[in-house]
Amino acid sequence: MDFTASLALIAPEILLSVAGLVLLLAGAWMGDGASRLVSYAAVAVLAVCAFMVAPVLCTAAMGPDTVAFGGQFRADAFASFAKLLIYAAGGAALLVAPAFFERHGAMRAEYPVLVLFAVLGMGLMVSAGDLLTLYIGLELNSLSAYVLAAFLRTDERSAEAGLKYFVLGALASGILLFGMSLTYGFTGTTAFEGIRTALAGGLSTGALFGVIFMLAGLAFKIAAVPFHMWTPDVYEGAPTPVTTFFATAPKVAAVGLTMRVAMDAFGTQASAWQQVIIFAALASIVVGALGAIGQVNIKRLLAYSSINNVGFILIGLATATQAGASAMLVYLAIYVAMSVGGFVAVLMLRDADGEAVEAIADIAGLSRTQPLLALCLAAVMFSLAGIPPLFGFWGKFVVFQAAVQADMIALAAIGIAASVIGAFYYLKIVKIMYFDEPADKAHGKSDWIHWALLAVSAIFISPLGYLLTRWLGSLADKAAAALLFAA
Amino acid sequence: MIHVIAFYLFAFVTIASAVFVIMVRNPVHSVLWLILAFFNAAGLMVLVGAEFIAMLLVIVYVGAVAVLFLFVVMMLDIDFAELRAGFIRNFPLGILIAVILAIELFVGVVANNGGKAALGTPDGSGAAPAGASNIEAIGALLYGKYLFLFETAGIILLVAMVGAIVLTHRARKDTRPQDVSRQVRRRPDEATVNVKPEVGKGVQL
Amino acid sequence: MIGIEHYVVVSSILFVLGVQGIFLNRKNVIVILMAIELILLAVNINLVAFSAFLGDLTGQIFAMFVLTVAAGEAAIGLAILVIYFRGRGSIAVDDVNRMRG
Amino acid sequence: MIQAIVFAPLLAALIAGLGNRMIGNTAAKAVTTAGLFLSCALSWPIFIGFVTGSAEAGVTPVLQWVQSGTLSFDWALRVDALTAVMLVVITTVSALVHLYSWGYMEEDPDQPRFFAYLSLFTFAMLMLVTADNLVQMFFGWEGVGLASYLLIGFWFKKPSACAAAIKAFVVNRVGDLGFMLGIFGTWLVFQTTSIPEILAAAPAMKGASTIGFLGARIDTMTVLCILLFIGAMGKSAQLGLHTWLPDAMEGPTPVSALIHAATMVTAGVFMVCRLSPMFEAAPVALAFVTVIGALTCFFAATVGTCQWDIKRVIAYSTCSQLGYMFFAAGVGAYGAAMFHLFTHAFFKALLFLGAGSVIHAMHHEQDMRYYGDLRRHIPITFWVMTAGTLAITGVGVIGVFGFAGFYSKDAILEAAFGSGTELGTLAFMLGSFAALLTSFYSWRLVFLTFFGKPRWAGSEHIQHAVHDEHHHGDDGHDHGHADHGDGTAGYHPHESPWSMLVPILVLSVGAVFAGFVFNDAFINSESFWNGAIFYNEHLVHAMHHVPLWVKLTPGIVMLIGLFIAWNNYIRNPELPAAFVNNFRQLHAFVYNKWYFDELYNVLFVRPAFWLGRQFWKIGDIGIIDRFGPNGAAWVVARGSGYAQKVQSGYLYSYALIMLLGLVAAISWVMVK
Amino acid sequence: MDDFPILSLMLLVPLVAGVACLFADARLARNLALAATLVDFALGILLWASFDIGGAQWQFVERAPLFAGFQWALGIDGIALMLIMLSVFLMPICILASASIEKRVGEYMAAFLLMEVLMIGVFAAQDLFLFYIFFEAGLIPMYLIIGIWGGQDRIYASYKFFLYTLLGSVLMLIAMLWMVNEAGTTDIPTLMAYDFDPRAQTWLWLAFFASFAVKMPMWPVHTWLPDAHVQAPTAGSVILAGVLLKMGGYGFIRFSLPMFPEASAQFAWLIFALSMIAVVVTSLIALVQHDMKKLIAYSSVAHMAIVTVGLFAFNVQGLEGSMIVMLSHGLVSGALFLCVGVIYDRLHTREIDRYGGLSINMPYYALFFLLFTMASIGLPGTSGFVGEFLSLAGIYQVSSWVALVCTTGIILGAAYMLYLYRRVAFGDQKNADAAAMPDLSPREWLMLAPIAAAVLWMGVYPESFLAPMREDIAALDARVARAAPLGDARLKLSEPTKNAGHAQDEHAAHGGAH
Repeated sequence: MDFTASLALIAPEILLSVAGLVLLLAGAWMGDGASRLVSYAAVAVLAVCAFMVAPVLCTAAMGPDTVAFGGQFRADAFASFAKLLIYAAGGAALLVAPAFFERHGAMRAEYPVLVLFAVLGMGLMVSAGDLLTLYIGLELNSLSAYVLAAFLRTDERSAEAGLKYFVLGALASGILLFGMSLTYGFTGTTAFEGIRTALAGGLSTGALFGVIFMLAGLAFKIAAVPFHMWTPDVYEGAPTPVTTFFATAPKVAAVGLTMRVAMDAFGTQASAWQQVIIFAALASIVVGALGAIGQVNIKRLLAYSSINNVGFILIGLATATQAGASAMLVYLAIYVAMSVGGFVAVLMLRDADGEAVEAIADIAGLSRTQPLLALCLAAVMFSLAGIPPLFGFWGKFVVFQAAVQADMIALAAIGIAASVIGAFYYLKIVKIMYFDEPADKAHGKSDWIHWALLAVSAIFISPLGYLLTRWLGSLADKAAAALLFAA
Repeated sequence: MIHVIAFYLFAFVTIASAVFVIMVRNPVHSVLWLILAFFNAAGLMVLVGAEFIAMLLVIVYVGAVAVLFLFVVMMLDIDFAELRAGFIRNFPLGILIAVILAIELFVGVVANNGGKAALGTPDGSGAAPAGASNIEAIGALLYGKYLFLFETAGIILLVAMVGAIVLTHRARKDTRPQDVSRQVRRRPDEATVNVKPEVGKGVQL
Repeated sequence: MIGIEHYVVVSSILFVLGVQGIFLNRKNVIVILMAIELILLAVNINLVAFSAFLGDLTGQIFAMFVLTVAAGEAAIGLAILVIYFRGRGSIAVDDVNRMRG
Repeated sequence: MIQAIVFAPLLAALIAGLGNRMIGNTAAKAVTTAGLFLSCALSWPIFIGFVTGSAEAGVTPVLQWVQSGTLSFDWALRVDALTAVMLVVITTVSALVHLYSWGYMEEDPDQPRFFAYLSLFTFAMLMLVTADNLVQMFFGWEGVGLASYLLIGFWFKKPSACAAAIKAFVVNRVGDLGFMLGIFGTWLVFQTTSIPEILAAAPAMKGASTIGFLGARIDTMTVLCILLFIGAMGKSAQLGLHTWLPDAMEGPTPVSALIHAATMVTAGVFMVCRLSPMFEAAPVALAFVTVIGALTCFFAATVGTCQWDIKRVIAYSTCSQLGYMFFAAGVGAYGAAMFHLFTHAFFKALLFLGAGSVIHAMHHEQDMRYYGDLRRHIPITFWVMTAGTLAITGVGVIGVFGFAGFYSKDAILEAAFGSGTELGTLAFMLGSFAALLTSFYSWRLVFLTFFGKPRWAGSEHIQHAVHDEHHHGDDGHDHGHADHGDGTAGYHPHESPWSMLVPILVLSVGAVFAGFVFNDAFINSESFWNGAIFYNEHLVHAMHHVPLWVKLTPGIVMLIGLFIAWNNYIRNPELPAAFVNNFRQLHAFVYNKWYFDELYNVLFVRPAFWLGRQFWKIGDIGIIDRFGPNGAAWVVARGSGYAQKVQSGYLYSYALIMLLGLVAAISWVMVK
Repeated sequence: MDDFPILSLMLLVPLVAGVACLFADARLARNLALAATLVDFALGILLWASFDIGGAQWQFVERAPLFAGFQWALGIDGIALMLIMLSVFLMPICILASASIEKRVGEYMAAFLLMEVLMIGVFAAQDLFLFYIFFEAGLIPMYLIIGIWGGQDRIYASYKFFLYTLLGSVLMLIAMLWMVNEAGTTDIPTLMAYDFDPRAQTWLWLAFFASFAVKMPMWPVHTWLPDAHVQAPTAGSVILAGVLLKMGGYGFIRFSLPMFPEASAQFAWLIFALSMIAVVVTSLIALVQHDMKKLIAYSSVAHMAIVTVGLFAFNVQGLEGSMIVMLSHGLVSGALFLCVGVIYDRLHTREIDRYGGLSINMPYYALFFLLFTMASIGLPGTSGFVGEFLSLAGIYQVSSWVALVCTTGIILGAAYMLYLYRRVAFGDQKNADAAAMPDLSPREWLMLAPIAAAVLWMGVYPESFLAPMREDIAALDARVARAAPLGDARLKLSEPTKNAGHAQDEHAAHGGAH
């Protein structure tokens, strides 16, 4: 085993770990007063990491050269694509956090450190080439996430969110682990490649159970129905910057991981899991949409929205084709932008005292009190609903295109018809902001970082985003090709 | 034969204690039943020749985790009398589903192939070197092939530590921690003062 | 003779019991945390048994990692439980429903 | 020249209509009247040209209209003998009516609008008669409909006028439906809408083909001609689609004279004559035309006998006379039909304008029950009305001289008899009986209006007039109480101004001499028509050789009618009341116009509104919206409520659902 | 001229102005919007003037592979040209009609200008997905227009409008994806010549139908229209009735017919049945309305039914007639909504019974209203007639039943429109406030007079409008000829005849659909 080559491949992970440790010490040394500085340093680290992984994607790296530690870790274009999204989302979650936590007097240097470690875990997830890596990465991410959810510890909702997330997450981990143990037993290996080879010859019932248990465990991470129940509660209860983080980075990581597992490890037995995924996809679309209607808390609404969106992403997975994988990645990229935009906008909704405004009724008439913010939020909503010319449409478009190409027309038709239900509650937000009389609640000022983040995501999801389709599409194609290199 | 009896004994006790873990009313008793379950599970592991893991289980779980549980249970000053007994309203459904799951696992994994599980064939990379003990073999793998993951697991523990501290640690105003450097810096002239109290007036401290 | 099937059955039963412990329990959250430990125990039995019967040590390595993580998980879970208790003064599962809908 | 004839009225209408109050009453009146007199002056030479045989049929293209695949039609003005006849009728009557309206509408505040409408109507009518293709004819057809609508509704403050206007338009549209389908069918069959081309090809189609229509296969020409005739029925108020015509009397009287007597309502007759070669190729359709014409003739005459409104009597008379024209056409005597159209235009316009004069004199009272003894107060009107009555009842001596109706009506009855068919004979019989009734109701009108004692006192209009006069005029005199004991209520009718009398007098000349002068040209001369209408030489021959009793019949029945009218209304004025008492049901049936309006109300109008409400409240709101969008919204809301209920907030139910999902997935893959 | 991206410019002008309006104050926004729409109108005239009739089928083609999966491809044929002209013609009028809008003028104008961009885009798009994006995007500004500046029940109406039309369209997207996958191109002209498997056509057709039927709207998916119309502000109704409904018809003519001729023929009966029901039912419903806008909205449904039967008559007359009906309806119903708006601005009610006798105090208004009423009921000489006549002539060749039932529309149309006119313009002046309303202001003259002129122009000399479309309709006709149904009204000679009209009859016997 050539450790030097392997270490070179995990350079971003090493940097993240070292940076995490250094920043932890720095935070401990300098106290909570330096936490803002630590946050920005962490953002810088993420930026550097992004630059480190970007070339991998651009050169469409795949195959043996990208494999480290005998197949446990893969630094290919696919992982790189996902990592870029994760780093970006993580950076956004770091940037918006100080203002929020400082208002609650709870900003501490551990926050950026935990985010960094979570990001590290996610990197491992999307780079996993072995069940062990998968597990370690997942747990690293999860443990950080549990803490982050409960980070606002004086807030009862935050603690409850952490508790629920933890209990259900642990249960999901248990299911996943049980599945992994079965898979290990019935294939004789924990390496994806080995599993793939073993399954190519046929699928024993034990291995099938392993597959299903694992997918169930992963479904929890991506919040697909019926493993979505934690999402609304956790999204609502967790501090909003953390929710921003949860809705974006772990979603990317979990989806990436699921893609790895399903399409690489279990790729030769796609027919065994496709129908389960189809069900989960449609159920997520419908339940996400239904649940969102009638919500009074905007974070909770966005949580259901994320469930809804996961359903669309899973349609790409259900195709089990490279086009489907590419479509999922494009969707993820757009979804991250939409989510960041949405949550940043929510973070910017504050009343005169600086308290967060989360009740949907309180943003009535926002278009008159804060027209620009309302415009951005409306764009996010229409984009989430997938109405052209907003860029959100493109995500749905590529996913359904993949489904149609895979001859899954009924799935596509039902899915897209169900998306109309979803449009209903996005419209509701727009209606409240634009049609109703101002409630005159949300008029807090926001700093430039929020505006900048909002502007970037708003521009990305605006029709201008279509100019990126070629670029985004080719990157996603490269990544998908790398994912299915072995196939 | 001993082997078989031992297996059934360990298995039975493990399962029985697991049932008690979730059934008994007092959490302290639950923890104790959990410890029993762990001991017996360790026994099962010994039976298949994984003595290192078995010991680890006892050390880590019984020595650390279970104690932690006990510690928290007792620290949390729970009024046990107030804990509501009984089960939730969809109890039958839950039981039913659990039974179905158990049956399916049994049928799917075991009974499907005429009582024989069709295990996979390992590639040999994880096989124990000839003659090496369990511990040696594990050590070789852990510090060789799985070094990367081993290191990462360390980070997990770090995160767990940081997390636990960041969540539960609070700067209490009613405690008076020792500040060594302040003690050392202290000079007599700062610490002492001469007063000459007037008669009948008392001293201001 | 005791085959792998026996171990799988034992671990399956343990697993189901662990899961049961989570959703049949409305008394207190600590028991739920213990039920999770049961699930992990089931997994570990599985892994070790498979490892032994396959003649492949990866399973035991895996079990070690599971143990490690389980310890970390327990620490964090209990920490969350503690702050939850501080806020609410209760760890009854029935009370953990401030957020719903 | 023809462009000037047609477009001068349009121009005048635009000036008067758009100028409206800006240019003032006088200017508007002057420009429109001048326009019409110009048209009229230009039309007569054309007509004379055809009478003398010096003019040739010709087409003047104006503008391309529509060209769609093989379907193409342009704006073009066609002039031939048939058109020439119509040109003089239209422009002459119209010009006179314009002039008449100077006086009649003197006090109306909206005169520019009125004259603009009149001129617009004239333009549309001219477009209709000069049409070279069916679509342009349809343009004119609808254009006159529009003008008719506007003029009927001219006094739009009166609800009855508005209702009548809508009724006229909508009932006409029913006919137009047939017309349009007829045009479509004609085009489908002949691949052209050009009238000459169709007429050239039509004879060869006689019985030679079938066409699918409403799922059945029917003889082509029969289908086409009946469809087209349905259009004619609407416009010419034939039985079934006649209900709008009596109501149309809500319009000012000059309008009734021009549109609802002389010109527009004869458009149907014109159309049938114009397309006579087509109809000749469809014997079944002709039979249909004959039957409808004869029935209308009879029906309208019966109703006319019982009406009290002076204009309604004349309106039903018009309807009846149109029936004559149609059955004339139906038996093949197109010349006779056109001749009657021609003469009828003069005497019926005369009668209407005369009636207008009476109404004017009687301060807008139209009920004959409140007339009487007017011959001494408005003598000129009396004399011209008498001339008109003589013309419509067909007074004359064979071979010597007769009033206009004498020639044309006799020709029609002779043709009907001479056609020799059973339907022809039936038409002859009905026509003869209708002639009796015509005589009766026409003389009844004269007697009630101009003879007997004044019965003015009962009229509210007169009361108002008298009251106003008293109020404003001689307050000092002791004329305060209304009852003067002589039935006059103290009212003094005045003869109309000369602007009204001149047109009436001119028309009376036509009513007296038109038949005598043009008899030969219309009936007996193929060269006059010169192919413009189908000329049935055989029939003309037969007409001249009908038995003497047939020729005498119209005269005899006229005398009988005259006698009955005299007996009932001069000699023995109580007789009608006695008659009504004896035959109460028959009278009610006739008096209520055979209950057509009531029938239609029950059959169409009320069901339409009822259905509309049902479709709206039950169909759209109750079913489509309820089960469609609102139903979907309800389902979604229920689903949403359920989803939120499942999201109970309890950890154990979340775990349970996760486990449910897991078990379901496992069960699914196991079963599979 | 050919290289100049005039279509892109026409999209850009309102877009830029729209964005600018967002930041402008009310007065500036109004002027800006008016200027931009006028510029676009001028560009439209330039477009028409330089359109080469009889030249290439697709003109002013622009292609730029900017995006993955589809491209920025614009280009127009005569059909699109006419509809673009309709859009740019109505837009300045809409801006003028918005004088009574006082709340959030900048956003209002921005929404309208965005609407214009999208409308032009729909008609000019040469790429399937570009079309879809424009087609769907129109929902957003219209949703806002109805929802922000609408009437009492605007929320319900805007939701209904949005979700109804969205549900209709999404299935079309799936069909488009399938088509592109199958044919390997997103280029509309190429797809128009691509022969899909007839069995697949069935599903594709139904998916497109779902979208266009809602947009049209056809019975029974029309119920969003009355609500949307009633609640929308005047200019919104104008655009909705004038242009948005035409997108459905345009869709049929651009997609359903040429791309799926066999399926179109197969489903013609469905179209006919729904259209016949629509003509009768919605006309009857219009008869009993108390709300002016609702009445006109229902009349739109009936008129659109004439369009659909004409389109599926599979002959030149039907197609050209439908196009003219669409153009005419765009003008006339737009004008009628403006007429409603004129008096709504004065009295703030659409209740018919609140008016009456307007001919007395508003004679010119009554004149315009009369003209548009007559055009609406298809009086010859107005635009309404030409289209209706051609469509019905077209359908008569296919089925006399359908022709008969649809022609009853002219009776019912006359009934409800005249009934409306009577209640508004005729009768006595029942209410003092209605009687005190002043006649048209110069601004309102500017709105109504151009439409009146266009209506008459189209009625008297429709050649101007038919000529640019002729070649395209002929091409479409040739394309669908292979599936054209044999009409039930066709002529059958009973005997081999001796007459001279033989050749002509033979010709006619083939249904005349050439």
